[in-house]
Amino acid sequence: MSDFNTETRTEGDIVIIKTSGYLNNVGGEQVSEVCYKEMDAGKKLFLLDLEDSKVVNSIGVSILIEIIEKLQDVDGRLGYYNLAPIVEKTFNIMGLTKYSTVFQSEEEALEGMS
Amino acid sequence: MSDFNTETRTEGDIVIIKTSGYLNNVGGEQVSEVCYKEMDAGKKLFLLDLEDSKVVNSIGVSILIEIIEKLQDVDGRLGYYNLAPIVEKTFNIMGLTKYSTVFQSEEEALEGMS
Amino acid sequence: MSAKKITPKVELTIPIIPDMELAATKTSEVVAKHMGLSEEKSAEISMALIEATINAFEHSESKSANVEIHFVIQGDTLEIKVTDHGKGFDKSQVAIPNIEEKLESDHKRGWGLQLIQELMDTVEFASTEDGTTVTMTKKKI
Amino acid sequence: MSAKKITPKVELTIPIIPDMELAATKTSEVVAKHMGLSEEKSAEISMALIEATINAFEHSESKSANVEIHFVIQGDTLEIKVTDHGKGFDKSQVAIPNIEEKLESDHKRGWGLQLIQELMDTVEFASTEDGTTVTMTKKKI
Ligand SMILES: Nc1ncnc2c1ncn2[C@@H]1O[C@H](COP(=O)(O)OP(=O)(O)O)[C@@H](O)[C@H]1O
Ligand SMILES: Nc1ncnc2c1ncn2[C@@H]1O[C@H](COP(=O)(O)OP(=O)(O)O)[C@@H](O)[C@H]1O
Repeated sequence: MSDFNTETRTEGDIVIIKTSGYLNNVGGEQVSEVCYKEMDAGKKLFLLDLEDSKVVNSIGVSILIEIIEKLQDVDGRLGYYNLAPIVEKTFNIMGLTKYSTVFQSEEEALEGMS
Repeated sequence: MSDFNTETRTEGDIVIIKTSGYLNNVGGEQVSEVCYKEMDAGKKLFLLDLEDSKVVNSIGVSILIEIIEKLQDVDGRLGYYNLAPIVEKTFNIMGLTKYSTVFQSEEEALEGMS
Repeated sequence: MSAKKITPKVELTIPIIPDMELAATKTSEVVAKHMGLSEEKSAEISMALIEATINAFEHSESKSANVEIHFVIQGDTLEIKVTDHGKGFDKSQVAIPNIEEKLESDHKRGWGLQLIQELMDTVEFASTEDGTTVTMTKKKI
Repeated sequence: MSAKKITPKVELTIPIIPDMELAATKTSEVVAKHMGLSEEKSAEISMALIEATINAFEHSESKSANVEIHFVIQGDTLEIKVTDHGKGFDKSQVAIPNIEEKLESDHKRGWGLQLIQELMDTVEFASTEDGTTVTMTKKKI
């Protein structure tokens, strides 16, 4: 069974969180914990690499909406790359793509965020 | 769904076949086809990299016994590496490990085969 | 392993165990592949099935704690029924979510039914105080 | 998603569709994880379940074409029953395979029952002309 995990690194001002596993309530909370800790340390730009999270549920994705809201308060931004097509479609249906950005590659993401 | 695939390369005299997907009857037959073609071309030393085949069934593994038999006729040898623990256990129970070799890494395998 | 020419029936009865919905999606993937559905459609079915299953787990307050999932292949159409024996609900009372409201509200959730409806070709809800059945279909073409 | 204190029941009815056994193993993985079984034991259960399921698919010659798989969690023990409604067989007539013979024979197969027995803690076969049930158990410790 794939347990949920995150790996965090920074590129300049951008915090990149690579997730692996099912992005459900448990996974979403892990991601938000990492984000809020980094925000407390002053970070405002976040990228999620979702290559190894090809399965999500709406509870997990709802937690990303919370992250977007918190980032709006500090003029921060959230972006994503390496999304499975169904994950991108889910983000579209839920409207996340209006308030955060799906990039097609890490390169494009790093460019687009800075 | 993970469809079965093979990628073949050679290192000196050794043919390395990297499989991916479920090693069942269909997968086993794909592996044996590759082996028999290479044997027709004179090759006698074969290594299977099973890193991306963590699930097997006894029908797929039976086909490896056939490959071992054909290799015995030409004084050839079969080895494996990157086995999931359950795959190694299955090879042990079925006795394949008496007539073919499980290596712990590619390096060890290339050394052990030549 | 030659398949016989009988309408294949797939039935799961699953308890409320974390990640159990992933056993259901593995089943739908195998069935979708067998029917020759595209990977895109198969992924849409899986996502809708996850949402219907976790709703049944979470909201039904079922005493039996079991959820039934039936797959029926009807020609080129896959029909999936997700049934719980819980308290039921009135779908017309559920608000349609939108991101602008959610960004201001403390209640970020409430997306499952919307996703199911967007991802499947047809969706029907039958709910009484004895439980709920969600019937959803996806066509091959 | 709080689990209720009822003995969880997991039941699958699956048709003969290629790779359908993988839906069964996904289910056993979720159940094994829930019980706290090690990954090693979970993988052993999955392998045994694959073998029992493909036997039911392949040898039962069942008219109904459906195989039933029941999982019961009995304390620290997982019990799995695989039932087909096929022609049955006499286990005592099945030869125990060995590699030396297989290397000389044209019949390389015949390893499934042996694997099931080696990988599980207990295995029982109940077979009549109305079908076969394989009951296998694995203990947590
Ligand atoms: N199977 C069900 N049984 C009872 N109520 C349900 C069921 N499915 C959905 N509901 C109700 O519909 C609401 C909306 O569900 P949904 O859109 O999936 O979002 P969420 O599950 O995040 O609340 C739930 O909060 C619940 O009140
Ligand atoms: N569910 C079953 N129904 C009827 N016969 C079975 C069943 N399971 C096993 N058998 C018989 O036992 C034999 C040995 O099975 P097994 O050890 O799994 O090897 P294989 O499936 O490769 O033949 C089969 O060839 C078949 O004759």
